[in-house]
Amino acid sequence: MGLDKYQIAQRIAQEVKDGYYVNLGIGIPTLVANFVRQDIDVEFQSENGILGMGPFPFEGDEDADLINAGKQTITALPGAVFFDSAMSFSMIRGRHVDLTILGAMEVAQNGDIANWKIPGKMVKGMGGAMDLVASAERIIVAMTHTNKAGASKLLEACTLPLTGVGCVKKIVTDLAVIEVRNNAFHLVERAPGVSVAEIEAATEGQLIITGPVPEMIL
Amino acid sequence: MGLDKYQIAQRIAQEVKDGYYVNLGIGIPTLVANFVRQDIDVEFQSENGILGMGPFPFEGDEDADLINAGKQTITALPGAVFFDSAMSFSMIRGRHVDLTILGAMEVAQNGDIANWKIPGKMVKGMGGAMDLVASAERIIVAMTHTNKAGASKLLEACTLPLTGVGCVKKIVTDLAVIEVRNNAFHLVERAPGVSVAEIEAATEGQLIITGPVPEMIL
Amino acid sequence: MIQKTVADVHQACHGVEDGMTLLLGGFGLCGIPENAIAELKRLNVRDLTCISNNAGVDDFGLGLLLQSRQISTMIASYVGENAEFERQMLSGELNVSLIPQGTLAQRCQAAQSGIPAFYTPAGYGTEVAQGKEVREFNGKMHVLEHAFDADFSFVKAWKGDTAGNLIFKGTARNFNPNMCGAATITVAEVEELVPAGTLDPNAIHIPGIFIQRIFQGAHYEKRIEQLTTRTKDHGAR
Amino acid sequence: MIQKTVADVHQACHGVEDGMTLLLGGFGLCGIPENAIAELKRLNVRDLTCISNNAGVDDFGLGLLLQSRQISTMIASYVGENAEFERQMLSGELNVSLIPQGTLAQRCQAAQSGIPAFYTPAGYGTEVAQGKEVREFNGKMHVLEHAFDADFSFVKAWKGDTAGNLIFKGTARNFNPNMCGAATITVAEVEELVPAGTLDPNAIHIPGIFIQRIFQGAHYEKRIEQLTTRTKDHGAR
Repeated sequence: MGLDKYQIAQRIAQEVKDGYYVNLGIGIPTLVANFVRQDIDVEFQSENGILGMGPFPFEGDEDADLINAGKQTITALPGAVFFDSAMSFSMIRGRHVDLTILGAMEVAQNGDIANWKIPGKMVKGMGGAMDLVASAERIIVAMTHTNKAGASKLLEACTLPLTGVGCVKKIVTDLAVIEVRNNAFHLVERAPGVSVAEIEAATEGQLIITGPVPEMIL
Repeated sequence: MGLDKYQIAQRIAQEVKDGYYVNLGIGIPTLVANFVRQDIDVEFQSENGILGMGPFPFEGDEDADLINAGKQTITALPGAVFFDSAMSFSMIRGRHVDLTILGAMEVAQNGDIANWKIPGKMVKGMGGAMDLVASAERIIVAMTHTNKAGASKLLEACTLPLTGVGCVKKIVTDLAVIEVRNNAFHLVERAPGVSVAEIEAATEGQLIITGPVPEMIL
Repeated sequence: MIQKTVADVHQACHGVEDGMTLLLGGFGLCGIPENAIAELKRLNVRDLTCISNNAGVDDFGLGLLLQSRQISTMIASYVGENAEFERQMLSGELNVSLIPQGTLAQRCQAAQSGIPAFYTPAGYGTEVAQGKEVREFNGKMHVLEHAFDADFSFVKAWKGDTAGNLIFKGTARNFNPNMCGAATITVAEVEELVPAGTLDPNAIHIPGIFIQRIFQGAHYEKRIEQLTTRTKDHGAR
Repeated sequence: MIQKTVADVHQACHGVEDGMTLLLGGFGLCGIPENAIAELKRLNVRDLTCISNNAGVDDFGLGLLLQSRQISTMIASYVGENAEFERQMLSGELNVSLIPQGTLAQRCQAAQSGIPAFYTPAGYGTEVAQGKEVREFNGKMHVLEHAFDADFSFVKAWKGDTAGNLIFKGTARNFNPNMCGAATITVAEVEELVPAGTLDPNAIHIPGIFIQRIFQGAHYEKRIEQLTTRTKDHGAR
């Protein structure tokens, strides 16, 4: 019942259009690269300084000077380019990156996102997330609909410290595709076999349902 | 009587120390490069994007892609480097350039400088002068002591639109070397054969004379 | 790789309209987008606001658009020797805004970087600061300056690839890299266009993400404004 | 050319004192100034404020200085997996300031460029903006951020020349170029030091004017933090 993380990535990959420069966050977003159609031109940006990021290297080909923002060894595709951190965030802050896909702990119905800090727990830092969410025109959140305790992560208002305000436009969870607008969650698609009632039950914030909700096509 | 422009440049060249990065303005300042001691290491920056600027090219060696800020064809010395305009002004604004030498129409006893605009006349623009004077720690002005009409260019207050405020520390004219501090001109050296009285007569602003004033050694 | 190649200068300039604001690279006549300027003249788009360090000479560079009175406002740091420019400025036909060269570069850079405004010491206490917010930082006064907001940016590079990656040459680099991505659409013209994957990824000055259209210029005159040479026996440093 | 070469890492670190603020290049363990960090450990300078994107791992990178409790304040965007860091942070021994990565980069860039402050949208509406001036530009809220003010900057490049000109390699470039000239003294360590005039003047990432001291590191471990590979038959894009 509901999508696994690969299926979430697979559904998000449908949002990646020809000609997009895309920044992928750590976790499920990283998996999206595997599912993007091969017949369109897309370039992946990693904020530590590469555009045209390729797959992981074959064993023995790894290069300590070639990593992604998750510190994993990667490869560079033909036509790739390296640059410094200030230029990297010029791409992000200057809205040259077309699509940002990242994980979240909570999203609010006004588009607020919290994904970096849980009070009382060890904080790792926001990395580039605050720059990404404050700047990107298209932000897709990839996450499970509820947390491990079963509580909704789609809230009327975030309870955790914010990463950005009013910035999330679309959410893809294990249960549904949701658009965020007019201070409400709008149910666009449901995962195969998941009922609208289940999604309603798992959504704490205001959920708008208009007409029949189609199943995702994966 | 008084120095010619080559001698002004020759005297200023004595202010250029080993290890200095130097920006030379158009006119007399450009001549300074010819008189810098050959046994010290100095690099000339031109704000259009070169560090390690060399002399003019030999006839036939000129390159349209290699000019200085005066739009003259130049050469690049071994170890030179090219960069964009933003980085060029990072060097200037960030105080990485050690010495700026430029011309002026007027300097005031508080260090104000006017060198870009005469009301009612065609204005060419300030180019990089405002950035240079607002940022440089060491600024030397190269100019004649009086204008063509015989009026002093060392004033109590500038009458022309300013290029920068309180920034000039030293002036080398055809008549004298002057330091600017404590809201006054301080006479440091006089040109060979020029009397203190002549300098006083040619200086409209407050001129401080302490003890005997040595002649320049050229 | 995402492809940025357009067939020619005509396609590259598609969408430029009367009244638009344009950024144009180059310093003097060095590194100017010659082919785009020629096309803008052919298109006869008018009432342009042109932001460029200089305004060309009478019969080359932006001087060509001044001749045909296509420019209504010029934003530059130094306008040099240009008789037609002077005539239009003094007659009031041409609106001229002169700004410090470093501020010009940084306002481009800010537009590229999504930095709406920054403080610079340049121009404090001068007429350049009139009407602008000033503020003290570290005991020194600064002026608040804003990112440019332009419709098109026209830049010229030495080599470029089909993905829009650019390499500049010598001092023809100047404002060109700073203007990439500083307008809604950036058009790059290059002397040599190569397939993506040909250029060293470590030696690219401007990544293709900042470029919307790239083409190889049909011809480059690369005129020299001030030819200066020395004789063999003159040892100027 | 002005010579920037120093004999070794010992001379390169001369003048680093207790209580100083240091900028250190690198992203994770990629492109970190390994030799300078080792020397700082040997020098046992204490009460340091370190500004770096990350804080190393327990036994490498800045983790080495955390082990010996030489760092009192850490300014970073992401501190990753580092047990000793976590212990010192939770016990209150270590002061930690987490800031957005792009803001970190731009505050370095601003220090290099003599821009005392700038506006960025990053962090608006979050605790990062607390106590800071916020302002609307173009209908969007921004936060005022300031240039860093550091004593030493330690960067690592691939190749450098005796005039201090630097070329970086791959993603080991990261924050290194932005930190050059962003402190009173910038120390560059390189894998290969060549005579001035050897490097292509068109391909230099950072001109020597931003560097005060340069040396060739005696040894580079270049440890990989997350070794990830694929098998021949797995076609991950």
